Amino acid sequence: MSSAIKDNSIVNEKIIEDATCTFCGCCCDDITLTVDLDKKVITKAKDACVLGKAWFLNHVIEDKPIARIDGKEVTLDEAIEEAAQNLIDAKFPIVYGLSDTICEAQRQVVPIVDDIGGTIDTTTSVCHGPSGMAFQGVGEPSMTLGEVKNRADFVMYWGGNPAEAHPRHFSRYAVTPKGMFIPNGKDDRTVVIVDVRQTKTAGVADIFVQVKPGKDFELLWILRGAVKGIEVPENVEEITGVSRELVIDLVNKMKNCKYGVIFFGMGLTMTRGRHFNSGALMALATDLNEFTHFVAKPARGHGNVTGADNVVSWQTGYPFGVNFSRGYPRFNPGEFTTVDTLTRGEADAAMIIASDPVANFPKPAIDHLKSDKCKLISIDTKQTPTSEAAHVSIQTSTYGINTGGTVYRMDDVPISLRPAFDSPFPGDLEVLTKLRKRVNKLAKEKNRPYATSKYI
Amino acid sequence: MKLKLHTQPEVPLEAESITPDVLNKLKPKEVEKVKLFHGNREVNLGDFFNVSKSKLDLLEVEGDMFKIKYIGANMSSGEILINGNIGPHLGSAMTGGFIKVNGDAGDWIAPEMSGGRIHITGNGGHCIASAYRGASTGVSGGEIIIEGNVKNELGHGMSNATIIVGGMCGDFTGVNLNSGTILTFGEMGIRTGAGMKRGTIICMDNLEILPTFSYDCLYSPIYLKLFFRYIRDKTKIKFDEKFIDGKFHRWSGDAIEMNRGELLVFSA
Amino acid sequence: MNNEIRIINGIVFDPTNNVDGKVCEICIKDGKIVDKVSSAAQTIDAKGMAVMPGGVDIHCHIAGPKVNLARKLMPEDHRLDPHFKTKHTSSGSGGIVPSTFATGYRYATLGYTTAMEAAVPPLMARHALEEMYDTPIIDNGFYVLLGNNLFLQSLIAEGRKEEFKEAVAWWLNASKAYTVKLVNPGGDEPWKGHKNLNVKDIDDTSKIVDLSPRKVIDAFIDAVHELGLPHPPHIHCNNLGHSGNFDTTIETMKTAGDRRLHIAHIQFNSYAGEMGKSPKSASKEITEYVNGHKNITCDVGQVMFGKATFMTADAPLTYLLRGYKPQKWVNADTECESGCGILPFDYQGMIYTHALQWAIGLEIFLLSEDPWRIVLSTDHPNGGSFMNYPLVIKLLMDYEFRKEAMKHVNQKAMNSTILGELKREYTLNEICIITRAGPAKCLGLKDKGHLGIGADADITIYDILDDKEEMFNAPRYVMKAGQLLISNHEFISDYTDKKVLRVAPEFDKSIEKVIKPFFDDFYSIAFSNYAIDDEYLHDNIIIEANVKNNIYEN
Amino acid sequence: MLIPGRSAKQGTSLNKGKLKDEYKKITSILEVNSDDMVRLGLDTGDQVKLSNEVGETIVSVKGMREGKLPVGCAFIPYGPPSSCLMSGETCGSGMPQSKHMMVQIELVKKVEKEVKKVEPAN
Repeated sequence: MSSAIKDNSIVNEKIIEDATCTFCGCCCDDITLTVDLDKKVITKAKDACVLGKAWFLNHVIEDKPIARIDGKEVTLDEAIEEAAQNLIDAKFPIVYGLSDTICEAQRQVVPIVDDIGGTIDTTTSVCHGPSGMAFQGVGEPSMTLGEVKNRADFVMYWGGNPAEAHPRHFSRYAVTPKGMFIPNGKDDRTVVIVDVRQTKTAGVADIFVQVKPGKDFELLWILRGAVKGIEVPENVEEITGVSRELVIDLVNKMKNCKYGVIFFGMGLTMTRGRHFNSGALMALATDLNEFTHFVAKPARGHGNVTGADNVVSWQTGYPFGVNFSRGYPRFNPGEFTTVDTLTRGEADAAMIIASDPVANFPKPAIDHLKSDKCKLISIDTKQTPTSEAAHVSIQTSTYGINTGGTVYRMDDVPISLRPAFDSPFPGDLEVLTKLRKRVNKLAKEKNRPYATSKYI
Repeated sequence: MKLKLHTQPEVPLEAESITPDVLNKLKPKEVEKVKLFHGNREVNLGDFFNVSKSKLDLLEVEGDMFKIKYIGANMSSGEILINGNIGPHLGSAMTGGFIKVNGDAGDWIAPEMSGGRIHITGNGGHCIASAYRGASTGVSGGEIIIEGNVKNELGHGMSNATIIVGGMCGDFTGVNLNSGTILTFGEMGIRTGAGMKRGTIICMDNLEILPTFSYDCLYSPIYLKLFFRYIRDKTKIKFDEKFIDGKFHRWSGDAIEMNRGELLVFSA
Repeated sequence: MNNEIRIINGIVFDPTNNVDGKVCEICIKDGKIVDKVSSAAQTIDAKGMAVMPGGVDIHCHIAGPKVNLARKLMPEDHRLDPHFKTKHTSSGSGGIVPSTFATGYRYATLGYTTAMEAAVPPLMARHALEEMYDTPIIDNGFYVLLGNNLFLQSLIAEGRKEEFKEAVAWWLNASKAYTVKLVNPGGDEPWKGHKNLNVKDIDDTSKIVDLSPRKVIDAFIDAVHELGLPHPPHIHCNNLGHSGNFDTTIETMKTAGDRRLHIAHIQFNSYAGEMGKSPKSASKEITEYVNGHKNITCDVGQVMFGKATFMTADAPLTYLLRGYKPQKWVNADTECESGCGILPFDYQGMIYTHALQWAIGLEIFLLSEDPWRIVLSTDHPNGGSFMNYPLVIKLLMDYEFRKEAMKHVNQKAMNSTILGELKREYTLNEICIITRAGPAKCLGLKDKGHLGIGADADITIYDILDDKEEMFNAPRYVMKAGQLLISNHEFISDYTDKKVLRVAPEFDKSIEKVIKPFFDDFYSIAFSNYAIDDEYLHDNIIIEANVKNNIYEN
Repeated sequence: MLIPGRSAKQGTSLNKGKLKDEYKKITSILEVNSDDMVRLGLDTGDQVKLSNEVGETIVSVKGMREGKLPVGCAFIPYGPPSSCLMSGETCGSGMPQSKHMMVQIELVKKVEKEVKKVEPAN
């Protein structure tokens, strides 16, 4: 930054300490932001990682309409009215996304879906949804990240690449920091990375375990067996690509540490086996509690996807993929999750909040979203392929930069945001509250959906 | 009674009322007024089906019904004959009776079934006879025959039921099996019987066995001879006569659980 | 809109004001009970019905991180018990851990209008508050877990008494809590840091504990006493659930001296016998002490047969119980503050221990002499759902029914108790005390639990029926803050302006300088982001700290 | 076998806007094991066609040092090209199989001139 600008902005510069970066699930809340209030940009984001810097410093107020219907500019109220009508008219609407917004906004959405008798699904379903399902099957010993910093002398990453996806995970929580019972930081910890690829993350490892692609489950199963005292099979290297000595060594290290932790990523949930992979890992961590204190935690991705999970859980009882078409919440991944309902061409309206399925979803799902069988409504902070394809598109301000609120870190710790500067665009909370009121009124008028005394 | 699909639903149609327990008591005119759920709207059965008298003394349903869910739910007796493909949750929580499908079936066939029989001549989807998410037991009785192929998680958490598959299976067949028997003629996916406690999984083809299973012996279980004859008499599954007197490798597992389950793999 | 209501002809139970089943008129205006209303007031004819204040649950687990983990854990349970949408109310899931909407509505359908969440780690207080906003109708507050807070323990160990008191006050303010909750004090460190061990005794001096639990308990009782909070520390004693733990419980109560103390779910702390072996009932010993000491209040934590879920900050206990039946289990450690264990459970009448627990709870109810100091609870969902309250009431009010129920459970357990000999039957007035007036008084809530002038118009009207379970299961009218919500057993409107109850004891700002360095070193979030801003709260009521009110007056 | 995943570059470019060129470019670089590069006769910068039963897409390849990726595996940052190949089948889980997809690699265009070699990530 040139000094001339600096001099100019002395009056209008604002320093925000302990701001929270909402880009990834780490939600680092120790960022010091320097804001140029005249230009409405963040000029410095001290302590932020490369992703965080990109998140803060690239944020500019774009000159674009707040609301559009079929590409034509309209008022916000007109757009909300159209969206409400579309949703209330739909027989099988779906609301998807929610991970990149505050909990206060997320809390408005479940009542909307309750009123329209639709389905609500969050980006969890294509992220750690299988871990959620595994959690329902086997439970999970877990912890907050501070416990890892203070106690963990054995840290394992499985099928994740935090060096690129959660850059400060090592330095802030899990590897290098000194903690209460870890006075020497990394020297006091054993760091193990299990992955099929030798990623950037692997460089941090004391032990790098390169497992054959698609053999995570088998390796986990062998480890579980070994923990329970079953002989490690002779052909373990043939099966998993990991030598027998290494497996035995790992099991010993795991059983004898004082406080062990495993973080796991999409390498487990997105590959063949899905929820059983993460389930096997959670079960391994559970088994190890027989010998020592052992915990596991999924390394969650987007800013507030954990919050979305929590909000949907407390309001409906289920974490994602919840359907209300019979007047009460039902849960069945594979049946009510977005990818499935879109791929099968079932949804006749889709409201996408702070997410971009048109860029990320499987092709058949994208085709249905773009087709005229499905009314597409987009509420997002940025222009994305989804917002461009949408029938109703509403642009909102960005959480954590323009609006405050609550987000949940990947370990379920709630954190309040400190916005940097305001935006001409309305917040998600404002838009969704208006929509909720409108939809509620319409639903009462139309007496919908039918609550039924039967259930299946 | 015969129901014939005349209009294809646009969104999933939930038809738990299409079961002999509900319809057999009613006259055709009343049947047309039976409520179904088309997405979030209540509709009449007549909006989608033509109702007529059937020559047979059973409930006949005809059409391509891959979007229709929950037919035969909570069924306790009687018989349903389905001509055409059928959607998810067929025979959900049924306690008795018989459902025959001449066609393919969707996912989640017979979850929480505790009795009765389901016979599908075509293929099946995922999670057949599987426990709903979070539950440790799914099916607790009954018999399911699928002549074609099925996908993943067949018999997840099943206790006490028999499943026969004529074709191939997906991954995780019999995962967390509590008890009961699964017999498949085709190839199985990976990780069969992971976490099984008790029960039997019988396979006629190559099988990738998890490292936590241990080999016991090669033998020829007598009950299998009876079982194969039963299958030959009851179904159209074509199989090699040599299975009947064949020898099987017996593996026990899953050692991580109770190690009381068995995998029987055909040898010769 | 006319906001005046007059209830006529009702048989009023208002133990706080010494009204025991008298027919009189209740007038309501602007959400409060008043002496008279205009003639335009809506009239409710409660002829032949019992009019009581809205119920107050002093100890349940209905909001916060562990509750939500349990919700996520059990889709199979929600599936079997959906909560339907109505024109006025939202849908939700029921089961043993209902979703927030369902929790609020279901409490209301039992006639409860206030419920206190019993354990929230301060780091997660925002989460609990958010869930409370989404729990309709009932007013809530929560107790904040400080008993295993490492920083506070270090202050106790170093004898920094004044700073400790200030720090407790700071934490209560930072988390917006109602009082202090101690759960198995001293037990977290052995669990997390010593390979899943636990403290064995209130005076445990083994190497795994730096500070004996007794010192922690004493320090907190002292601090809360000094701060004059409306409710004393709420304690979940050491050794909970173990045979022979009644000694620990009595020692804990003795630690309080004549200062106030609330023993949570005391049933779980009233076992005789040898540790590790089958328990026996110690209800006599426990009630004897409680009866003789007016400074002690307790809630029962009655066990009811059927589904339950353990959710407690006492993590070693849940792990121990998992040993009996391996199944899905959740452990959640909160840095520097707390542990947590969650385990679905099933109480079965035919199992000796379960039947005994059921009997011990009832014995405690029946042996206790002062209904004002014993509160009805099931420690929802640890001993069973709050939906069991009507059945508990029937068991207490109907000796014949109780005797019949005893026949259907484990006889060995029944023979080892004195339950069969206890012929006492609770009266409606006593039920009104243990479900409403008593807990409100224990909590120091002056505007709740009674129907005197100036009280909150939280009112329940029941048809008086012979079957008391049926009676308490379905109130005919329920009113919250003067708004009629349930009329003729149906919801006629929703109520979302519910309040959060909390305390705000004064503290010296300079204590933050003492606390901050610990945060910078050992917490994973910034000190400035830890305390909850006042703006974050929506509607809330601060219950004044008052030293004078601190001695329990009967 | 194709493994799409996140990378820091994908993350930063995402912030700049998904409709911008940088994001498009980064999400269409395929990392291939060096042995496989030799076997398939590919050079860094070549354009290749990835295809499977769901769809096809054209991306450019980048060689990776030995040992970084197992033989037979290729990595691509998440983005529109990777989702072209993703099937909608979720096996009753809601999660499409977004990693470990079997794809065919075909050369479509050789690199024309010396492209600036990007250093392999450490």
